[in-house]
Amino acid sequence: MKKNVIGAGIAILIGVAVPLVFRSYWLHVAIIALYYALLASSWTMLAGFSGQFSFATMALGGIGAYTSALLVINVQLPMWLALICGALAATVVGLLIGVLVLRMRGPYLALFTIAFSELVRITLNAEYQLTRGDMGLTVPHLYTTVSKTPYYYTMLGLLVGSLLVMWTVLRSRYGLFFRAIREQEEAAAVMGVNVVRYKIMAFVISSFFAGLAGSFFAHYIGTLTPNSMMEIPRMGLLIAMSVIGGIESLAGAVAGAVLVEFLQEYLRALEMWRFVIFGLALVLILRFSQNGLIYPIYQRFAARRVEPRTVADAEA
Amino acid sequence: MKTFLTFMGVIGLVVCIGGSLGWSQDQVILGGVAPLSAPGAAESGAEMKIAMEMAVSEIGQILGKPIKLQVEDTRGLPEEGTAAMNRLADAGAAGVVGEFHSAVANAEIEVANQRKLPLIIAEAWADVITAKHYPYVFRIAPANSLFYTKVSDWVKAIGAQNVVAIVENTDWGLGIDTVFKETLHDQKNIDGDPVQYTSIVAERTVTDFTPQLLRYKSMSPRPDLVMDIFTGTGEYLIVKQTGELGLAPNRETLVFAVGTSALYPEYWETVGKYGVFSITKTGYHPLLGVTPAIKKFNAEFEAKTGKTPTFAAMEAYDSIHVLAQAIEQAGSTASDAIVAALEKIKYDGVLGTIYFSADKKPDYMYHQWPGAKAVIIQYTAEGQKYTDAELLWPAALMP
Amino acid sequence: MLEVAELVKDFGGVRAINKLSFTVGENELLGIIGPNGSGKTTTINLISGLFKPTNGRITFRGKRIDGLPSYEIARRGIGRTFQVTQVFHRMSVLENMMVPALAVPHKGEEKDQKKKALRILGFLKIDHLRNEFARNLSGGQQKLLELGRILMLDPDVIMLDEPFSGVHPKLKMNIHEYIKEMHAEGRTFIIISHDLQSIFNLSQRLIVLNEGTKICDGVPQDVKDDDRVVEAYLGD
Amino acid sequence: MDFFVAQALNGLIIGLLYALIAIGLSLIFSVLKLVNFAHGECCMMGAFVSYYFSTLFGINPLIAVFLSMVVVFLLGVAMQYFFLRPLYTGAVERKDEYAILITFGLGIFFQNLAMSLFGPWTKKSQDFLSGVTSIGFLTVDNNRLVVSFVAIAIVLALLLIINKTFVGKALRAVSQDRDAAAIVGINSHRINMLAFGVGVALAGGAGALIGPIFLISPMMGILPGIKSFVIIVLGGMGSIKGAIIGSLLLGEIESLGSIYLLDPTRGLAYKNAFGVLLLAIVLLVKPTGLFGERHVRME
Repeated sequence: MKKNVIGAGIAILIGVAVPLVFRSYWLHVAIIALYYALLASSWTMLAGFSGQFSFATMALGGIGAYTSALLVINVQLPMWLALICGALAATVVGLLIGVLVLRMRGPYLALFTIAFSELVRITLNAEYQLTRGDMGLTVPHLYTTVSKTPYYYTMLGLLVGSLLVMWTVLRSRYGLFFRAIREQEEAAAVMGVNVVRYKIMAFVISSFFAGLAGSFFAHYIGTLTPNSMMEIPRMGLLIAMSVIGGIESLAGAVAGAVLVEFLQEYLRALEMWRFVIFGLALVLILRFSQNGLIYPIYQRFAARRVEPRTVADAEA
Repeated sequence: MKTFLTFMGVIGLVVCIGGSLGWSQDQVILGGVAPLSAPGAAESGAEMKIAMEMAVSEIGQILGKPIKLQVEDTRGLPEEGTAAMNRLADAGAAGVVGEFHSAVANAEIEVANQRKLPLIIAEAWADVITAKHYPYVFRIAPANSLFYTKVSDWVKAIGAQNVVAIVENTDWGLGIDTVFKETLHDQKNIDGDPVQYTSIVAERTVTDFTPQLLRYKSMSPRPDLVMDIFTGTGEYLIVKQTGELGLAPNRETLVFAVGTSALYPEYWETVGKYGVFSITKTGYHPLLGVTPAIKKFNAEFEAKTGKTPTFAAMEAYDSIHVLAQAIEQAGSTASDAIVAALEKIKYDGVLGTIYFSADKKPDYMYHQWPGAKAVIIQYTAEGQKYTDAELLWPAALMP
Repeated sequence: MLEVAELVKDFGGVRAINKLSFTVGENELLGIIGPNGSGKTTTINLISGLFKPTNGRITFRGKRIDGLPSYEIARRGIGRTFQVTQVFHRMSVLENMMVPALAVPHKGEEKDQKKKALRILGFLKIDHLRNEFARNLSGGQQKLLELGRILMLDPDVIMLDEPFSGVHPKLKMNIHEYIKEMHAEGRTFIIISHDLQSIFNLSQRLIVLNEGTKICDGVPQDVKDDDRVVEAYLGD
Repeated sequence: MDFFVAQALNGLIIGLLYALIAIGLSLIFSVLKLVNFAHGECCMMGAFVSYYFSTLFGINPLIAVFLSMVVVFLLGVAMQYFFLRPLYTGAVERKDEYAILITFGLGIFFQNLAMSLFGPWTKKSQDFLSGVTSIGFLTVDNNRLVVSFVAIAIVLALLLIINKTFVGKALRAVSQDRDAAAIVGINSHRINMLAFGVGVALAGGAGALIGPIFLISPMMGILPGIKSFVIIVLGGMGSIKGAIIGSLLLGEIESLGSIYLLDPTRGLAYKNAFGVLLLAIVLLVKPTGLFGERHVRME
């Protein structure tokens, strides 16, 4: 517990120091990495902790991005207000999806959310008079400065704040219910847990953060297209990040996102082959190390300090 | 605790390596942007990249320093374009040339303007690119309005009355659609009859156009001309499905593949016999005159790739030369000096004598090369190279 | 206190439960037996709200509970276990215990609940495992955990689905003791089991189901001698 | 009227192609109780394999279709052996989650692999039969006709195998009750492998058949994949009959809907969204689909 706090503190310190070391383009990569870190941790909270495998995270991010961008462009809403509206729009859509499909089990949610992502992508493309579709919507930037440093700190702040909220939720009784539902939905129900309510709650919270990430991204990157933001392969990359990091840990998701995003930049020379590597890493990790690559390493070292008490000992 | 530190440390280290990658100052970096992978038009991007490399190896040195050409893949996506431009700016590029997709170019000019990085757009036609009047943005490719008003003239000149179109929802596609709506619809053709122009907009990933083509087929009178305002796979599919449905090309109806993809060998591989008598456009054709510069470029390009270059390659090639000459004339790699030099430049390239207009009317004319040509051609045999296709317009050039 | 009346459940044309009626009195220890597929587990699933009945009524303390969601039924004081033990695998034993404690509103302070959980774990003699992941427990220990988890609900009615299957004989005796002890505290039990010896020993009253219908209802001795019961089991 | 018939015919042909893909997905679901999220990519693999068979080795394109089905079958068997078999041997926890993620991950892997191996360019497989057939006002491309007949033949053959042969009985037995099937001596691992192989081979065959009609590229699998998801939910998970009817229905809805439901421009733009909307409605009104019985969960 205390260790975690110190660890998180040091991680934040490293995060704060990044702009001192990095030049503009690498700072851009760092910002994008933090953006994915937020998306990945929101997905991890949903999939890893509450066991709901949604493929709509990128689409919800996209909804946040477009809502915020269009509000600023068409209604001249103040940037910060639009940012919140974007996140809220994703939340409302997340709530609707929740009400519509969360009563179902197994692969239904996955099937529905894949289809939903496509629906969002197609709609944003088709309504090009409003969204400019594939042509790219030019979005006003959050800050007037060319420097990336303020964006970096904003994104870092958003990420740290969001992680704190998610962490608090997961530490609370709600987190306990999320995990109980993930483990055994029926058992949780007969133990008095209102399964539908908490499933929807997890979905809604996760959607909010996905939307928040998306709206920030819109005002940072300045150009949005539905195809590149929410195509299915992009969702695949996001899942690869979470899985590589460790699907049951927020810190793992963040580490996975940062690692994959930076690797993707280093391995540019490999062109498309780097995505083959990530794809391969994804399936092999799923197959042989379900808890991801990064988190178990951390856990293995951390576990040394826990007093040895196994079932075998206990029964002796 | 210690482990968490190590763990964060490793990640931090990985991240830091990237931050400290340096560059050497005793060279001139020229940037290139082109779609080299899907969903971009990778055929054109590859061609442009080769042409840029050819130009760089010819020039050898600028201001007595070696040239480093850095070509970035934009994948046909605006965000990737933005990222590519930022990477080039960070790498210290003196200027950037290239781009094929209007939507990507549209994102790139924002970065060019923000980071004061001279950008010569080689092959993106949307009016808006030069219409924003950004001081750092120049263009060699014709603007949509420059060329498609002439296509409208042709349509009227052949006496067409019913023109239908399937349009891709990009700046490029919709820009052409707008030009046709303004200069074709409800206008009188050569016989004095009003022209009717109908268009359907579609997204780039659509593969079955049959229902819409069937609707066109059931129109009365039958359409005279099907405009296929798509690039890439969609362009091929529309020509193919138009043929399969017996809609065009035939005596009553012609099909006009507007996108550049119709100039590549893949066109024939995919549309087969339905491509015979199909119409397309090109910025270069032997009947426009084969100068020694063109002959030399074509020969070198063919020797290198075994393929006939299209005008996208020529534009990319000329763009590098124009940029290099501007840097020489400016005497430095300072961006404002380069822009000033570009505004005064006269360069005899493969495509003609390139210079940039300072007019702001019509608005797309600013920093635009007004001399860009394009012609309408028609294939007459299956598998024909575009250089062997017949010239349809401008009529004056017909032999 | 629990009344089941004219209960019917269909699964896509197949009638699993056919007009089943019975009542369970305060502090009764009722056993339900019957051959495979006779509808025992379905009955429990209907009472605990996991299935919605096609027809019929279930009343608990005079109030209809059929159609209510499972969690609501649990909060009103009906707990159950599963035929295949369903503990929350990747959660510690203590966390397993805390789920019902925190899920039901107005249960009191978290600290007191934790104390209570430890007390129950002590009663079941598995408190030394409180920080283990539930998946690391043996099958028998998981049965005990499931039992303990129900006690956190403070239920008036406890429904046990096959509490003795796959359990070590020694542990089985322990479970017998626990059930008797809890029964002595005033709780009502409904037990389903294939282990006829155990159930004849424990129950005060037995219901026999066959093909979704009640064929016998009475004290264990009577049931044992009933021809229909013998026939149902032999015909299986 | 003519116009309507032409549209309906087009929808029927498209529907038959959908059926080929969706039946495979449904078969896999009914036996293995999992949704193969890499199904569209198996379709894409089939298309590329038959393309290279017919262009590099000059094999007749129709034969190449069957060869590609064999290759994709083997690929499916390998996928099932390395990645899915652990689900049934108890080596993997959280089966539902694993099944979703691993198949989705394999799909992403295949997409990127194809992009790297084959390049992003659009290719066209050789025509089965070039030219068009005209009957009165109807003009249909011969490729589409051939493909329809081949699709019908494959579907009928599959139905025959499932209903009449021992293998079919074994498949059905495992799909109904894995444990009971094991008791009567059916090796359920082998049946899993067979069902998965055949399921993806059908998708591969569909991809190979699409080749000359809609052209092939590494990303071509995404849309057919999503459509087959829509279809199996629409028809009822695991129901072969439901998959066939759902496919024909979706083909018609897309073809007629894009013409009659919306103005022409929107019609084309939203064509790929019709299926998804249909899915949402079905989930709301009858979550088990047209012919499905109840929700199935692994474990």
